[in-house]
Amino acid sequence: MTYIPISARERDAMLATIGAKSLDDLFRDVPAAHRFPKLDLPPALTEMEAAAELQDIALSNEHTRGDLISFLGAGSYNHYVPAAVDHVLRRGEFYTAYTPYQPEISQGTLQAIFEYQSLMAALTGMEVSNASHYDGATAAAEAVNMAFAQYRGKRRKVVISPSVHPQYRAVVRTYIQGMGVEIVGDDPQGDLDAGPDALESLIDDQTMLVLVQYPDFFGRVFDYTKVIAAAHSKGALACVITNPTALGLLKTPGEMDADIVVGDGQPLGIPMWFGGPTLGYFTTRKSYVHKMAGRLVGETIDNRGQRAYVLTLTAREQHIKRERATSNICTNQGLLALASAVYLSLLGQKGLRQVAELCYHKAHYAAQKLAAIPGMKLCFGDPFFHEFTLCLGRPAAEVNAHLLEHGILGGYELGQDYPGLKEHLLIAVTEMNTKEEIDTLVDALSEASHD
Amino acid sequence: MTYIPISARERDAMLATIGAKSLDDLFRDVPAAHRFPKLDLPPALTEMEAAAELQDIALSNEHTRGDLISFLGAGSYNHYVPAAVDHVLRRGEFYTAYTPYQPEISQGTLQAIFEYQSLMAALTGMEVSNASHYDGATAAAEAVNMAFAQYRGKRRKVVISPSVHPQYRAVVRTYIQGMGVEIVGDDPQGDLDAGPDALESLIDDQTMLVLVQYPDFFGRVFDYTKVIAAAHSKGALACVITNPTALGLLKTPGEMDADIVVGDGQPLGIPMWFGGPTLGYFTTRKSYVHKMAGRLVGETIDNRGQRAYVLTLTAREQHIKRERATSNICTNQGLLALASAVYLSLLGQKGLRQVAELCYHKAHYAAQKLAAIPGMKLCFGDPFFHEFTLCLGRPAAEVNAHLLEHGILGGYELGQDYPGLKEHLLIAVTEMNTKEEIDTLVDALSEASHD
Amino acid sequence: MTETTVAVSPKIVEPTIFDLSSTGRTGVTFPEPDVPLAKLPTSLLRKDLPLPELAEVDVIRHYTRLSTFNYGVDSGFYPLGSCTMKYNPKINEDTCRLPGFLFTHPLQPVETVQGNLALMYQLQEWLQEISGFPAITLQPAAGAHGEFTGVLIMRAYHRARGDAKRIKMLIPDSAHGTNPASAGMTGLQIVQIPSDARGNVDLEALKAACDDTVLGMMLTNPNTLGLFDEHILDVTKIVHDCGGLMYGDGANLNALLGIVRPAELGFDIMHFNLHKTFAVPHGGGGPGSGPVGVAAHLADFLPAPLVDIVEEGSDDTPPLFGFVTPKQSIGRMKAFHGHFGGGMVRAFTYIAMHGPDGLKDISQYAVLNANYLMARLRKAYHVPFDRTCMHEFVAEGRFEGSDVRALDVAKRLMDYGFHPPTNYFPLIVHEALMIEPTETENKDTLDAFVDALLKIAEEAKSQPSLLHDAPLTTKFGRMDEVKAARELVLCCWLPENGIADI
Amino acid sequence: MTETTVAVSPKIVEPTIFDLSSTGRTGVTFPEPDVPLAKLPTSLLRKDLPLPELAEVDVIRHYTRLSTFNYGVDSGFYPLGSCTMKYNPKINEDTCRLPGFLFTHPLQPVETVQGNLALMYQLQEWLQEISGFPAITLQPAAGAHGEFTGVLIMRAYHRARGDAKRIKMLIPDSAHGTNPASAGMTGLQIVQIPSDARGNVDLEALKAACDDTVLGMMLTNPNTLGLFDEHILDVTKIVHDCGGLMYGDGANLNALLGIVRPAELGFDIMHFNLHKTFAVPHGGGGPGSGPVGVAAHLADFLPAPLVDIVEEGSDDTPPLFGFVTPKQSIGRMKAFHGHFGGGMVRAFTYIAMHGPDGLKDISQYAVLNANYLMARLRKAYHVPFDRTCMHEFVAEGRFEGSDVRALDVAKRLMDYGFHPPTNYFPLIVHEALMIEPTETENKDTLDAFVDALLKIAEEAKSQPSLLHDAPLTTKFGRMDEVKAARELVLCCWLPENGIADI
Ligand SMILES: Cc1ncc(COP(=O)(O)O)c(C=O)c1O
Ligand SMILES: Cc1ncc(COP(=O)(O)O)c(C=O)c1O
Repeated sequence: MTYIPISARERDAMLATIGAKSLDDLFRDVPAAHRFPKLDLPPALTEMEAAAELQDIALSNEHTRGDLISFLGAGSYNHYVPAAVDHVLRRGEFYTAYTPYQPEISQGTLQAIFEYQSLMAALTGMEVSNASHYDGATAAAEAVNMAFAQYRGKRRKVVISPSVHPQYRAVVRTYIQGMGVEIVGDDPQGDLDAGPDALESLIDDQTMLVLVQYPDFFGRVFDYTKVIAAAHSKGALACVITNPTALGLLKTPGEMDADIVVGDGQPLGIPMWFGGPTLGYFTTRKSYVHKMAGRLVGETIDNRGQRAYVLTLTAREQHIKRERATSNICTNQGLLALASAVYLSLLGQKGLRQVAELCYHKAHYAAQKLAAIPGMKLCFGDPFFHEFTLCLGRPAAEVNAHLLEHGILGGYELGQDYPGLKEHLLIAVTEMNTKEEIDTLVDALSEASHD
Repeated sequence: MTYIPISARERDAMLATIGAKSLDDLFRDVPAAHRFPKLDLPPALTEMEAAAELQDIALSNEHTRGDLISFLGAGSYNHYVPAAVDHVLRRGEFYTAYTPYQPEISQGTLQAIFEYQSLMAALTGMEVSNASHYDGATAAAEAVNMAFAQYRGKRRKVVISPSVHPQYRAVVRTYIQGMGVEIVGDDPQGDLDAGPDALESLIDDQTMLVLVQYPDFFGRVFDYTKVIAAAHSKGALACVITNPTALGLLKTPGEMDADIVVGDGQPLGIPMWFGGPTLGYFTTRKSYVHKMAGRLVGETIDNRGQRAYVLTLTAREQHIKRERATSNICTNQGLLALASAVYLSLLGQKGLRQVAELCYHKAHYAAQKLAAIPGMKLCFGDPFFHEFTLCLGRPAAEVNAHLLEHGILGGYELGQDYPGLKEHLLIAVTEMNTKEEIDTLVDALSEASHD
Repeated sequence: MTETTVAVSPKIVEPTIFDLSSTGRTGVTFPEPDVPLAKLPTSLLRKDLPLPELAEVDVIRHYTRLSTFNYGVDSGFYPLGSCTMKYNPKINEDTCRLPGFLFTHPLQPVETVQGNLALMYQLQEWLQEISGFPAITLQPAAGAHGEFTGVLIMRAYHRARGDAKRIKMLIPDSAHGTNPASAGMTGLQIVQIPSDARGNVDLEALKAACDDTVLGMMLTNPNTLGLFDEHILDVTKIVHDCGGLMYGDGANLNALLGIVRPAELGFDIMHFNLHKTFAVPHGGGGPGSGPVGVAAHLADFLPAPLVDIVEEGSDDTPPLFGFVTPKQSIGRMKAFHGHFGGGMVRAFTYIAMHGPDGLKDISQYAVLNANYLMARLRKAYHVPFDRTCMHEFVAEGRFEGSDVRALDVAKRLMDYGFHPPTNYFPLIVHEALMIEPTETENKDTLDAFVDALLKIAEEAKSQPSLLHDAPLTTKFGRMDEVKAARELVLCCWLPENGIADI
Repeated sequence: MTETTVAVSPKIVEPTIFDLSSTGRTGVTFPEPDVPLAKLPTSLLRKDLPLPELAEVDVIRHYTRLSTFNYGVDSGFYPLGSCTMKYNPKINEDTCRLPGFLFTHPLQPVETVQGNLALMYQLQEWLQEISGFPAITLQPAAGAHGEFTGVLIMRAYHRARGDAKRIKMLIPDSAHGTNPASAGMTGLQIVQIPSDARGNVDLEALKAACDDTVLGMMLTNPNTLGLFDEHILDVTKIVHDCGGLMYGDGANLNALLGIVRPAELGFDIMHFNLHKTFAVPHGGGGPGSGPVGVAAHLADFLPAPLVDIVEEGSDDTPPLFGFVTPKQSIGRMKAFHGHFGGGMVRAFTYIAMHGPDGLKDISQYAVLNANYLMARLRKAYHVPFDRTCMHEFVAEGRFEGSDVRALDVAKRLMDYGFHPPTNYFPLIVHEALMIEPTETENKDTLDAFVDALLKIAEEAKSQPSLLHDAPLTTKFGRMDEVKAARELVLCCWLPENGIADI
């Protein structure tokens, strides 16, 4: 079926007004040899058939709310999303609107983004937030771009911790391809125990940015105050990639004096959805606002004296500045910024702290139980947040296969990114994992350790 | 968790304003001996836990969109509901509003009900519709009440066809308990082949109402013009209980000169939902409008000259007329009337006709295939709409048990209501049943016939 | 010269779905038949099918726009007395739409719907525990339907005892209209019992009315004045003493959760409004759900079927739930099993999330909020029965030396962004404004509402025309109700016209 | 006497979520821990968590109200040129929320997510068939992200050939800002190519710019004037002849479905905007989805990973889908696999429902609607490039002898209930009004829109102040943009203040 509401009679009347004889007539600019190809696609389904087909496809997955017990994290987390979030997102006025270029009839979106910006600033302890990036990884890459712009290309070195998410590091590498920028510090074969101190010696007066993750990819929580100070002392900027759930509990990057905080907003009310769409958040100091990428909403008044909101500092953006824009981003993750605003409004300080603590305690319970299994141990010590690295004493892939037979997604196999960690699983625990589930994992792993 | 947004501090301030010392203080009128019982209920669940618990409960059912192939009808039908219907119902302004007693801020509900009334009138071929009853069965009972009121209790006989839905007949019997009304004609042991002609002899000058069903409970389609004329010739009213999907194809009760048309609106965009809520529709001639039960929306203008809608003829209703009201109904099925309005608007004449024809053709295909199985036959002949009665030549319960093992809900066992039909299944086929499903049923039944 | 009235055609804010129709459009299509076509019964086909034709986009825009003409609990404060317009948690909207609920057929074999039956059984038990009644039917569709069910049970009880002379139902003058209407549907005579100066049942009048022709009494407690009857135990005793049964209208149960069990006050039977007390949304008029609880001596008369355990479980097998029919059942109140999806699932979710303490909190805070509003408003609005109220109270919308009426106050509240309270009910209070805030409103909202009402009370004296003309800021103004009733345009399609062009 | 400016505090139509906060409220609570508590890392805890506190009802009312300040496709006609604001079928909103999609983790073993992978694979194939490109990546998050991907691929291609001297990207003056911005992000020089008098690429200028320093050209076709380049085959040939690659900005693909395959016109690479052509809703700014298709010679450079069949199926076993990495991949464009749930599932549903004929209908009717509007408007609004347009066209919002500007026309349209067209883009048209009706609008709507614009054209002469002051009937009026940029209030919370009280 189509969604075209023009009858044959109306079509003919319209063609007459245009002065065309047929629909085909309208396409005479298209080279005749290539005009009207026959598309080899399956015949149209009606809505009823499409609904059934998509249900079949969805059912042929095994999902994490009933089919499988999941301890997978590594950048996408199984959190509870309160029902009210999606009820807001389903408001047609929100999701069928475009970017709020016409503020008089877009105050819903504009105020919601303004609130999102405020919430993200408050959460990260920073002064300004933009209206979102595609995801945490691209937000990190945009942090590199911003640092590049800040030094007008005069500094070209980025120090990256090896315990930044491997996919984020890969994306940064993709983004800088044409920029002549050098990345140092993130050798996956290097010493992973070293922690942030090891980065300090890499920072020099060519360094434009230091990029660390908090909690890091292995779940560890480091206080980056010192390395950030070291960056500042060399005139470099520091960016902290952060899991926003952790900020319900932990010291903010703002308190550590970070210049930029980025991360993925998925834990804030966005379903895992096989990895996307999520949102990338980006907060910084007010002094960098003109170098910042992405849209910004600012407060103002309308000509009736009403408080209102508009897109502001648009001269940074591609539609004005074109090749000299701070970024090429146009469509962003607006609706998911709304989701995060609703999520944070619903949880508030009490709720977010509760979620963070549940994650923390459950992960620690799991870690302690798992480390007690003969032959297994925690790879790194405390403090960690809701993810930790378990050394299995045998190939992680084997163990995971065993767990899957028990209906368990056992965690992320770190050997995929760190050749030295072939026997290691990155295990994530959230408020969704009951003690019973954790105990099931422990039992299944104990069993595996006996094989 | 609760939804109470008052902090302890606020509570105390409010108590002070009231002049009470504690919350308990407010309940001194409640006899002390019975005050504040301890309720033995499970401890409160959080939203996250409740969501999981309800999902578990729902999963322990086997439903008809994947778990089971269904040929069950008998008053509740598995139709496709276009996605847009529920999207409208989820608008908070619709579903969290009360009955539109304040028309200035209820025009959404009021216009939607006005449209529903118009659609139902158009569909049934009648002049007025009310704003809904609880379901088809209670709407039928209210038709009896209306006839009773019409004759001011001077006629006390209702002629009911035995092929009216057994549960509808039961509800009518419940409703009339205090009214001194006699029901004749619906002996389930009587001759079910006879059809409407058999009713004519029962109609006399004591008869207030003749009640028939279209298509009848066995799926048969009779033209009731003659029996309605017979009723009218004796001064009685005639009410036709109708499946609204059938009216996408079939002659309307209006064309047969019915005085009242009632039925269940479930097929019009309402999920089966284990039987409820659905809606009862009720349409009649304009001349009976003052005797009609339920709410009515009428067109008017507001004091700014705008077309608008209000509840009208409210003097019929309980909140004005109290014990002399046409009915005690107050809360009705408003939101589901909206669902049906949206459903009919979406399908329009083309879509509803399409659904009706699909039901018709598929049911006929199934009937023909099933009747070809040795030992089985159709109990009644053509014309039938989307339900038919299959004589199995062996106990229906046995056959159904066999089908259930094959994941098939085989149809309704008629012996539950008609002692003479212990070997009969009432089989419903809708647009949701593919040819493949029908063939599966045929195969499973052929197999059963060999056992 | 003849006088002619020029009919000015009204301004159309939003066309009807028929106005919007255009030939050839459709909002949804269905697959072509995958089976051979059967012959259609030519003589039985309808001539035309005058339904509107629209694309999905038109339908969505139309109803989206209509929705914005509405005010719901999601729009703001909705203190509609007697209706318990509490906030409807969004999780309920999701749980009731789980496929396992949406797509189960009411006549499936019980083995395949144990989830539904377990939920219904559990809900029956919970309602029993909350109310004190040992047996519950979930079948009734709404409060009034529950009342009718109850009256039929009361009647059946007396008749089963061989007592057919009881033909009167006692009903206080403050009762909701459904009470006499429900009793009237069984042919009973209604005897109206006055209220006393403190808003209680007038005991003397009650005693005088009680004799062996009394089937029973229908009482709302707290009553529609929001007052808990100070002699409730006397009332129920007096009625019982003459052999009558006490019916409780449970519409006001939101004041009593964990406060008192109605059964312990002497009620024999009561309906619940799941769409009030247990947060089932009102849907712009419905659907509701009106389960009925009864004392032990009435259990055999409940409508059929009820959910029960039909095979006890053991350590490793759960019990089997099924349907049973009470011995002397009054019969069936509707087709199938009641408002399962829309009513029971939501109410179940809601009760499960509250637990015993949460339920008590509901009533305590509902009562706190009502008393707080009353305390702040009583200087400006006369409160005829001025004592501690329960979850609602009634004030008068009239002012000395002003011709402003309750209706004007109600309409003016719209200009301040609030839904008005119920007005002109209960009938025993002049210019009644019946205010029920519910427990889900915060103090800021209550204070803003009070401020608006106090402002309006001033306006009533200083600028009464503001109230007479109100509402001024809403999309629609006051309606010509007389025109509606006189012209009786009840649909925009009429058989003789085909699709009307208005 | 000193002059003091009294700051009038602005009227607050709807408070922010911070304004609404009150201590002690919460919208959702979580279970108590079911495990022993671990010691918290004291020195690493945050000092305070300055998030607002609200109940669910407050949050819902707030965002419900905010939503009513918005205009979406569901509200009415939204002819925003270049954005393809077609109607978003509601079924897509349901399919993308199926639990099997919502709750799958991106790193699950491929065996457990064959449904997702099959869907992605199928979508890749469909996009190939539609566009003519033999390889597709679904990873890019939006159009601009696709452009950046494309530019990186073009760069990698030349470098893989050992050709590092190509440092220029040719871009027409009519191009969207993302084109130069995307090229700029890789350090390329932008060479702007003018348009000719008929709105085509100026072939002479193009030839002049082409040499062996040209990486390629980025071209939108139909271009942002809504015009199909009359010499498209010449353009692509000229660029190819100098060794450059042709990048197609697929934002305007809604004109070409079943009309022509861009690959056959000589494009080497192109991004799709699933959020334009394939009805993924725009979400008030996003998310989108910007897959990229490439010709065979570029396939090895696609970002990793792609979905492919990793084990062929047989008669009774389906194939096994998995991820593969192209040999010379430019790397990863984002974490995980692209906008699966919000983008791909919706687009898949949409394409499945249209089929080959339905897709062609989309483009034919999109073009019909645009030409119809143009035909009816061209007398009152100057259309600078006046020839058959594709799915959109550009008119000028200025009138002889009037100081009315395109902006004024745009704002005045709001008073007539329409969303304005895109204005001031493309940059090469003065006072541009870029109008794209899409195929999902009916003739009544188009006619009403024309009537409004014709009325406005009259008003521009007779009552220009109406336009200067517009909009007058909306909830908000024109904005003080200067104040916003000068004062830069970008959030209502600042570290030094805690929660700001504005
Ligand atoms: C006191 C009282 N009793 C009975 C009813 C009737 O309930 P329902 O509308 O559910 O039929 C109401 C409804 O408003 C009521 O307020
Ligand atoms: C012509 C054109 N190119 C590119 C883009 C950028 O696409 P996106 O917003 O998805 O990044 C747009 C978006 O408006 C566009 O109109």
